[in-house]
Amino acid sequence: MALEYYLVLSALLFTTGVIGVLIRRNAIIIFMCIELMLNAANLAFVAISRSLGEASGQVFVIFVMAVAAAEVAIGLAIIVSVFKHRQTINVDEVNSLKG
Amino acid sequence: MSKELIVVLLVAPLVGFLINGLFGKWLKGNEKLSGWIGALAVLVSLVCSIIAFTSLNSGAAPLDETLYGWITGEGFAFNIGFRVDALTAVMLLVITGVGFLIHVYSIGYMHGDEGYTRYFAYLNLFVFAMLILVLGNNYLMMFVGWEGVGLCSYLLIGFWYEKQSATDAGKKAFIVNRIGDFGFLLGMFTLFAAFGTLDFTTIFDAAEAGNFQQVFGASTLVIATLLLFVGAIGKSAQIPLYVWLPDAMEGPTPVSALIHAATMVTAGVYMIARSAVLYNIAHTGEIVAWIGVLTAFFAATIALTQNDIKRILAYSTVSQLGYMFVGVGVGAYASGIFHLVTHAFFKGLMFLTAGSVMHAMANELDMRKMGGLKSKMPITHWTFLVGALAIAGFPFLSGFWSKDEILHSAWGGSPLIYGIGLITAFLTAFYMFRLIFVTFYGESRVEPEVASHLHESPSVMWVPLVLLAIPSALIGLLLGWGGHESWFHHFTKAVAGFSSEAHGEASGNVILFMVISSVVGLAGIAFAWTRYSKRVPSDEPTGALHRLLANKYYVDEVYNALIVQPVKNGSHFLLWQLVDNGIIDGIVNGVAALIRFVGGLLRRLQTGLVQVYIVSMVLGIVLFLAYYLFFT
Amino acid sequence: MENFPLFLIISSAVKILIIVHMLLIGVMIMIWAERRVSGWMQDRLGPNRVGPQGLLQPVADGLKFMFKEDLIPNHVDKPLYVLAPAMLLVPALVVVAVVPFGSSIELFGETINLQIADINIGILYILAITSLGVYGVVLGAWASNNKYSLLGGLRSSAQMISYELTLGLAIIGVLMLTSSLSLRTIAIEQGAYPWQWNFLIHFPAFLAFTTAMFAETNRLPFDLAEAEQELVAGYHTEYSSMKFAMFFMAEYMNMIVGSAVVVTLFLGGWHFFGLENVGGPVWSGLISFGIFFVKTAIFLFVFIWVRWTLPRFRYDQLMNFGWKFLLPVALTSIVVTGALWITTGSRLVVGIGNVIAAFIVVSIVAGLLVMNKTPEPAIRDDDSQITPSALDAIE
Amino acid sequence: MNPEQILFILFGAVSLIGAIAVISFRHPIYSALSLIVTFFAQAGLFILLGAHFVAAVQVIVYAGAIMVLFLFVIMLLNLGTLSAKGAISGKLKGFAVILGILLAIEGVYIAVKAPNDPADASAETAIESVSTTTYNIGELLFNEYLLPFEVTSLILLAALIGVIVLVKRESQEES
Repeated sequence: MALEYYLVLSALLFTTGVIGVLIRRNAIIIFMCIELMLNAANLAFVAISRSLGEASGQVFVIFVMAVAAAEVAIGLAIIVSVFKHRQTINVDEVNSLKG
Repeated sequence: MSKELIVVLLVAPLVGFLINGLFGKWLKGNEKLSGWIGALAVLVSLVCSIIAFTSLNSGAAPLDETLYGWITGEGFAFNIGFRVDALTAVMLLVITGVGFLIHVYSIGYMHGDEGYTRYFAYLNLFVFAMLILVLGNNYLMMFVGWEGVGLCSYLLIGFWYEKQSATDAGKKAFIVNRIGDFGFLLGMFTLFAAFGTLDFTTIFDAAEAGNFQQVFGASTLVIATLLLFVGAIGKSAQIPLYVWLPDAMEGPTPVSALIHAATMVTAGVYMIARSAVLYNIAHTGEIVAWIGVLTAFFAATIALTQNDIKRILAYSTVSQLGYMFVGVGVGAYASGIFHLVTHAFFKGLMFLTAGSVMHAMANELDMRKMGGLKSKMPITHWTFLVGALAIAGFPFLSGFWSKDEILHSAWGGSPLIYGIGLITAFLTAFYMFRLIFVTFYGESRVEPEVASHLHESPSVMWVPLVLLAIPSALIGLLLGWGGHESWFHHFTKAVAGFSSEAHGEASGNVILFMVISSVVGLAGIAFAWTRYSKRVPSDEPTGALHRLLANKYYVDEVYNALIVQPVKNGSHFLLWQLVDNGIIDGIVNGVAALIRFVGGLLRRLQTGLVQVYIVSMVLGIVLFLAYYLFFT
Repeated sequence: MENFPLFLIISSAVKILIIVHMLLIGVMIMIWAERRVSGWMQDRLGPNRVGPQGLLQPVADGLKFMFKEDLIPNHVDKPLYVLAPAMLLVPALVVVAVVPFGSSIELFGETINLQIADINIGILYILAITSLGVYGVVLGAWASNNKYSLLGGLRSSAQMISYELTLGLAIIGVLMLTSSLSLRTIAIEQGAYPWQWNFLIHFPAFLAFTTAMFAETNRLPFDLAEAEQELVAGYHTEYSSMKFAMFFMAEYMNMIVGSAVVVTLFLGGWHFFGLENVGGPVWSGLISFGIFFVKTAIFLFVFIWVRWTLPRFRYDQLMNFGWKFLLPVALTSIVVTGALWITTGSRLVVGIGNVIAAFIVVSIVAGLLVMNKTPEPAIRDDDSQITPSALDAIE
Repeated sequence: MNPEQILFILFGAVSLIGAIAVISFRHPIYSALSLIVTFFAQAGLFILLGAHFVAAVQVIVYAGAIMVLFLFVIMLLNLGTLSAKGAISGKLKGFAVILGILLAIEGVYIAVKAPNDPADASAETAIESVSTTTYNIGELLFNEYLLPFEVTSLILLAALIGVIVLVKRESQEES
């Protein structure tokens, strides 16, 4: 299997994530889409790691996962806080920054 | 004497200030502690000063050391450094000695005040600044201290900031001082331009060698010294900038005693004595002497007609400062400083006694409402009497020695100065005893409800009085016996510029001068006795001269008409209404309106919807990628 | 592997068949055993009517479950409701793939490992798959659309996440000394004699792992997710017939697999005083399988024993215990094992050091807890006790 | 079609369908489940790539921890099906989808046109050496990437504290 197939798949997954972020209103789903994007990047990392024949890419994936875990914990905590305050997590209803 | 000692000496009041200033809230419930922390800080300094003084006295070399570079640049360097010689040592003793007693006195005097800890914080800060002023080994350090004491003076005059008159007086003192400080700054600039440094040692050496840049031609030093003297005029309340000092009596009385009689106002005298070398070379002393003697005379005449105890003392201070300037002006630097020392003690004493009287009289200051206080307040009375006798030149009390020395030196400079000085001495004795007779003797004119709780002050207040009264009486005898051969002259001989007393060379019979001074002083006392032992000063001034004096020569009014009103009007019509409102506001509002208009257009982009932002982000990414992938 | 690996496929298929069936039968036996053992412990008989000693009782129950009407309540989220039992059962089944249940057998000139798949990250595989079990519980609970179920599900997810940490961390000491993630290697590395087994070297980690394993199987004293007295039946309140049976089976399967993993990791696998080497290549393999089987059975008895001995934790106790005792112990175990192993290289020192360190840590934590103790609230009735505390943990 | 290709197509298709399902399902729970499916498929891809360790960690971290948290929060907040009407207009949605498709085209273009690495030729042989990477990863992680590793641990610690601060009750006295 050539590298390109994995990279194409990675690009498609990433784009799916981007579209999800753009069109969904539920903060949690947006958050999931961000995870999806991170995973797409991970896939590219691992594929390229194999292509180059060394393990550095996999190490980066480990880092990405650790940071993603931290991010999820913080992000969900924020979502819970927002929900407590406003009884909604729809990003278009949380628009206090409207100019 | 070591560097560390000086650092401790300097830092102790700073520590006191920090404790009282930062932790004042917690100390509030325990004001005694706060007061004693302040006093203790100054006591530490006092002990250090005594150590420094004794080591100097036993022949140790003066200290002149740089601690570290403060501002260093291409071709110049300003350092934090100390210079401790005889002059500094004397000043240190006066500052910390009188300062300590006044701190102790304040513990009782300020009892129950709302801003108790604030007061002690300011007082400590003042001591710190004053110490910097006298310890610095360059003009910049001196200026730092100079401004520091100015700030503390402002803070303390306006200490009771709820009172309109107090804040006004504070502002007045600050603004008037600013004029003087401006002169001082220009003087410093001149010196820096000429010498490339502000270090005392370097400047004095170069000046003596004539090795400096003639920035103003031959009159460089003349201009520099005169500009510095402008600073001294402001700080030491000489004509024409003396107007702030009488108003400064709005502050708490111990402040008047410490700052506006004993220490800060003498900074000008100290500065000129410190710069003695320059004044000797520039021959500008005569101007100093003339300003001094005129101030002495005018202030004394004003004091004749005042009825407010503290105002009399304030004018008396101005007058005595004039004497000091006469001393340093005619080149008798040691005598001038000697008078500074004695004056610090007896004037501090008198202010504190005045405070004691105020304390007893429920803040009444008009002496026409007093009278006969002698029996009610014996200690206050006697200590005040000592002070008054000392200032009046009563034989063998301290004022007698120092004033006599100055007059004696003045004769050597100009007999006319001597003459005016002598008249002033007479006036001084007269108004002081007018004050005594009206206040302490005769019938009691105290209002009944005040009289009921008329009492002697608590020990924490009268002990310092006694402690000040003793040196007021004796210090002249101890230090000044022997005129120009005295211990004091001997001690300060080594200070730069002191030894070459160009004009002040003693001439004539010393004993004769002493006798003349004593007779004049006694005559003043006697005259006061005949006029006021039975009589009370009338409310209404009688005669033109009296009115003129009672209104202080209308100086305030003249200043108001000539300076304050034009400036106000100019500010109002030209600066405010035309420049500020018309031009500057126009520009500012125009810019704001423009931005508001543009912002209003851009505002629509700020939807508050995260996803709109992300869409624009992604759009950007897509475009960038497209550009790099397909067009490069 | 150039040729088509026919033999491998056949042998694997046979192994899978055997193991899965053993698991399923094991579940039945366990159900019977639990009821009998509990009866014995409570001084009563337990099921004894169907078959000899009541052995056929589970068969009867199974038949009943199968023929019962498969009821799907109206208010549930259908797809997930149906999916949930499978999501719990499948991980329980597949996790057994990497457990080595014996040494090896030689048949037809080929060596057959008594293990379905010896993958080199075996232990990670176990952790990964067991962590999936929670989805069955949580989704089943949520799909039931019932507040008791939901509470059970929430509790279960919080509990699983909390104890999974300990589960993972406790084995790291073992991994450090073995330098392998393969379960087979770990089993082989432990010698033939009990004092060479990991549970002595990593005693605190062994206890922590076992405890966390109990929690992962949702059994008493960790069965808050289905606490009958509080939540009716927790996450499977709305389930009946075969779906309920699947939940039921999954629990027992988890127990069996968990016991097997503990035996592999800590109790020397199939080793027992060299007995596993007796006999030829076929017999030794069968004997090792037998040893492993007996060890697992004994450990399963411990499971039952604990269940009928200890009362249930309160929710805050559960969290405190997991985070403040087990986790520190597991962490300490890692640090101490690493440090002592590098410096001394002696298993004895590591073993002693681990126990001492764990003792110190537990003492410190206990001391801190006692010092910060807020007055224990008076005993409240069950209802007011559960809901707020469950929400506590959530918020 | 060798087995690897078959598996790649299988896993790739599943992950892609899962990803699309994530953004299509109305209900967050279904989205989350789809995401789990995607993650699993990706773990499969990782195994295809010989990254067994990463695959296991992927399942443990994402499926075992992160997604459980997601589910937990969704259940906790009891987020039901979301109404479709909102401030985001359909026009913007359409625009967003078009943008996404453009981005996908660009991404695919990059992937296909990426300069073929000279090492690519040896990639096939490298698979075997890389397939036992747990050891390699450990070695890299604790030598070359030790500092990032420690920094990551700090990030996790910071996150831990941050979360506690975020969700802590204001006062402890009430209970």
